[in-house]
Amino acid sequence: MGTRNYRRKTSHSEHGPGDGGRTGSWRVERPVIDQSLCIPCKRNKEACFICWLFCPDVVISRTIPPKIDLEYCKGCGICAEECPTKAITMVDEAKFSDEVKDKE
Amino acid sequence: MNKEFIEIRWHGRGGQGAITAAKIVAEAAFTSGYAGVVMAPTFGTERRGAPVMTSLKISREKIYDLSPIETPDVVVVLDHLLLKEADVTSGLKPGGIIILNTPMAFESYSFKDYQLATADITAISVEAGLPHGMVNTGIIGSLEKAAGLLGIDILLKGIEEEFRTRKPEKNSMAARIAYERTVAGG
Amino acid sequence: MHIIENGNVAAALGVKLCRAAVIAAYPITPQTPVTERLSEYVEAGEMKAEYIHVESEHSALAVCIAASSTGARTFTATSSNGLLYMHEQVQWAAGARLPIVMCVVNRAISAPWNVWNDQQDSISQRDTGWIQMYCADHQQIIDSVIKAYWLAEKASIPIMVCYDGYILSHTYMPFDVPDQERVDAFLPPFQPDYALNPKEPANLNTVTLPDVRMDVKGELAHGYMEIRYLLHEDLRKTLAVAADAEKRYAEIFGRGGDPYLESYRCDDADYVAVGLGSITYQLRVSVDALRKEGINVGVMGVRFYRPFPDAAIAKALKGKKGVIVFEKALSYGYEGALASDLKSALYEHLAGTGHLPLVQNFIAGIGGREIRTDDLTHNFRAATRSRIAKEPVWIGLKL
Amino acid sequence: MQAKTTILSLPTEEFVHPGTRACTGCGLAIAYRIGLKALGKDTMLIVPPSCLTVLQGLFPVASTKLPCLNVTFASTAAAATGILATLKTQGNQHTAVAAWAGDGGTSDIGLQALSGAAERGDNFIYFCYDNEGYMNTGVQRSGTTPIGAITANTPFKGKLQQKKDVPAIMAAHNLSYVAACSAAYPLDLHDKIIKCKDMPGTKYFHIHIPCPPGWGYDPRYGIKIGRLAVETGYYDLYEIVNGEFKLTAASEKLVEKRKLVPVREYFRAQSRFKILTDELIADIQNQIDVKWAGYYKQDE
Repeated sequence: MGTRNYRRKTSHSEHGPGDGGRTGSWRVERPVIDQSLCIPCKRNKEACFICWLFCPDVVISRTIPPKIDLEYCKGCGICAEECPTKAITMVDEAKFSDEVKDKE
Repeated sequence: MNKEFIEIRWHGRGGQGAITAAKIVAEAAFTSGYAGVVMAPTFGTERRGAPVMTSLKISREKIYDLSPIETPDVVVVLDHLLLKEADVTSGLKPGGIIILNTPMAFESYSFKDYQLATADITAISVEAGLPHGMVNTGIIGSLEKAAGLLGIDILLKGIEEEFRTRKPEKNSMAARIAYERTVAGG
Repeated sequence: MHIIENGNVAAALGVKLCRAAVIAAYPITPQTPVTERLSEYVEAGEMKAEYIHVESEHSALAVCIAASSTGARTFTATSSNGLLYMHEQVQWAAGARLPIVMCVVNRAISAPWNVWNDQQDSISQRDTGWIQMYCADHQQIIDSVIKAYWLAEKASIPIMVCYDGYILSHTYMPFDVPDQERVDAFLPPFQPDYALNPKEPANLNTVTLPDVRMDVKGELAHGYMEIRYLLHEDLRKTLAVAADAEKRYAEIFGRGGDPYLESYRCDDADYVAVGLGSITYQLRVSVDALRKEGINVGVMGVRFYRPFPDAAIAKALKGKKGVIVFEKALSYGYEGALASDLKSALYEHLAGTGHLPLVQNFIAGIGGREIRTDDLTHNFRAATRSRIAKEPVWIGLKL
Repeated sequence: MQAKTTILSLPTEEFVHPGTRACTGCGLAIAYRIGLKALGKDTMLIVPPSCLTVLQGLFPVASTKLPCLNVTFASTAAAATGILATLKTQGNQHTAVAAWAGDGGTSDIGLQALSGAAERGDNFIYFCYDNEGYMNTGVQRSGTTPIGAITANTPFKGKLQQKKDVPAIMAAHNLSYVAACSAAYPLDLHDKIIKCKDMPGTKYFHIHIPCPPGWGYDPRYGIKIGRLAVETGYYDLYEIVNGEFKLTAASEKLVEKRKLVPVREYFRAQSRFKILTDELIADIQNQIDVKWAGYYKQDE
């Protein structure tokens, strides 16, 4: 009794990734970045990052080159659609073997 | 009158201060050693000017029955016009006391089986320096004169305490004058 | 110090003494004077609290829920339809385990409109997971409010302090107002195990699954069912905590007794009247009258209705010839809720012992219908002579 | 004057974890993520039942790194009041309080509490993320569903009534700040939050949120559709600062351009509008033109 175990007696959540599981499994298509077209990669300095801005799932890093966390990327394709240089293409997941999928 | 258990019913109008008057008497009774004091206003949708009732029960022992008074020992009527609107003697014990604020002469009333006490509290209060229509402190003087419950001094003290920020001396003066001028008879 | 005031002021003074930090309320008769009085204390600087003028009762409890979740001692009060309008928040506060104290100034519920007293409002909230206390006079109101904060915060369970509208809320009588120092000694500042804050972020009361689930540290967390079970279990355990509260209160304030039941001339009684609130004090007058007639009767007020003190009740009523339940509410389509609960407790503890009393049920004072003491006495007497009816009997019904 | 947020100046700290339960391509996830960046670490959130309830995690895992109180559907703004009152008693003047509710939770069931809090002038930011329907319960009509939209409970005829103008209702409370934003313009959202953070009283944000399952489009086009709503003049980005109305960002630029994309293109991109007749589209186009003629006039 008392308040000692209070937290265990309520719906008290603490934060962490993957509440929805490994949401990368939701993906039908995978975004693939062509670094030869990607603006920050080409200029080798911080620039553009539109893919990072619009990513609903916080899976694209604001780095050179931008990296996509495939464990959680749901494959919505917004990054591909919004990329001003069409550096990102959505590729059918079926083309990647499980082995490759895990490595990425 | 049995002074172990006294029931007083107050008839006034909404806004006239019957509750405050009853509360002053209740506090004086409690201070005088009555352990049981219960004051219950009319329950419901009180509106300014409409007739209202307040029950005051005073007992030597704690009161457990909070139901309204059915057979009062005393009724206090703050406005003589209420006699036409309400059955103020309803349930009044034989020989019970009616305290009436009225500009009319004592002789113009006749209540069989009851003792009447009258005073023109409205005029007395103005004389004491209160605004016209403030009668709830003056009437306490008449009540004490007619019923002789607690002694006038403790009531005057109670009035001054209750009205400590609102003309305490004038209010107690109204009660003192009323105490002196109340006409009581059999 | 003894003062003469009405029941609503007794409640407000209790809240002030307990140093509630956030008060939210919406006007409804006959509760309004409680929170009006609190607004006076706050505006005059006599009480340090945030007073929130909400736009509904639903929001009044919402403010208390959020404030309590952030670590404040909170208070609200309501009556009747106001309580019904809060209903989902009432349930929420219990499920979130927030020690909110709320006065319910008992009033009939609509339709049709009625502003007078009965207890259908709080009885309708019986199953919400709150502790329910019922008061019979002003001393119990102020004492119950103070005890309620201690108990609520010990148990992490909200409490309704219920008292009869008008009959107690607007009636003046003397009662003792405890000293601030002693209340402070009784009731330490509210220190919740967790209060919302950015340094230690948590997400409270989100969707909780039917089954258990792993948390971020890899430990198994409860499912919805476990959380609700624990509310029930703790509510049952609160009976013991209430006894502690009563004991501590008596030590510090010199007042107290049985935490759950208030019995009058019951020990040698053959028949015992049972009820909630001020009617149980009125029944004392009937008991005295019937005793003079040679009928051995007593009366027992149930002060603690949820959690239900079933064992204490069964113990007190064991071997009585009859139990007569006087109620100001009912479970429409059956009988008074208290009568049902009593029967259940008696059956559970006394079935087969040969000491099972007969239970009869009277319904009285619905929608403020005046309860005459003579009528109570008359019906009480009749119920000691024979079984009047299987169905609950409505006292004073003019059909 | 406050410098405009750019992608490069946008704070890099994230307050939402990856792997939420939000639908693929969720517009809310974008607005929420950027909105939290503007609000910052020292913020407490209030969330009523809505898509965000699901997005921010199911017990015992939270997807958001900020403290968050889930509350009943109708009580969002009142809960903000309760938190603010407590912060005051604790002498805390720095922590921001922000409510995030959906359009149903704002325009319908939550309006009374919101109006109450706004009238009291409680100091917090209220975000209504408007995906134009009860999406979390399976796409039913709400007060802000636009005319003509098919939903699960306006299945054949579409909604027959106009969208409720909640920002106008909130502006009528004489708030210090009211803003209309879109998930397609996250930097504008960021700018506006930064701008109003220290303004007194209640601040109201209305955010247009493209919703792939509710609106009927391929998730990849979410930003494009949000942008089309603005470029057609159908949904405007603006702010009302102490009663002063001003178009912002792309909407402001449209005034200079004096050229709107025909609204038909916006409707065509979404299956929820598939039953819109040419007549109704013409009627809506006319309403837009009248509205914009007013903007142009003000600009002259």
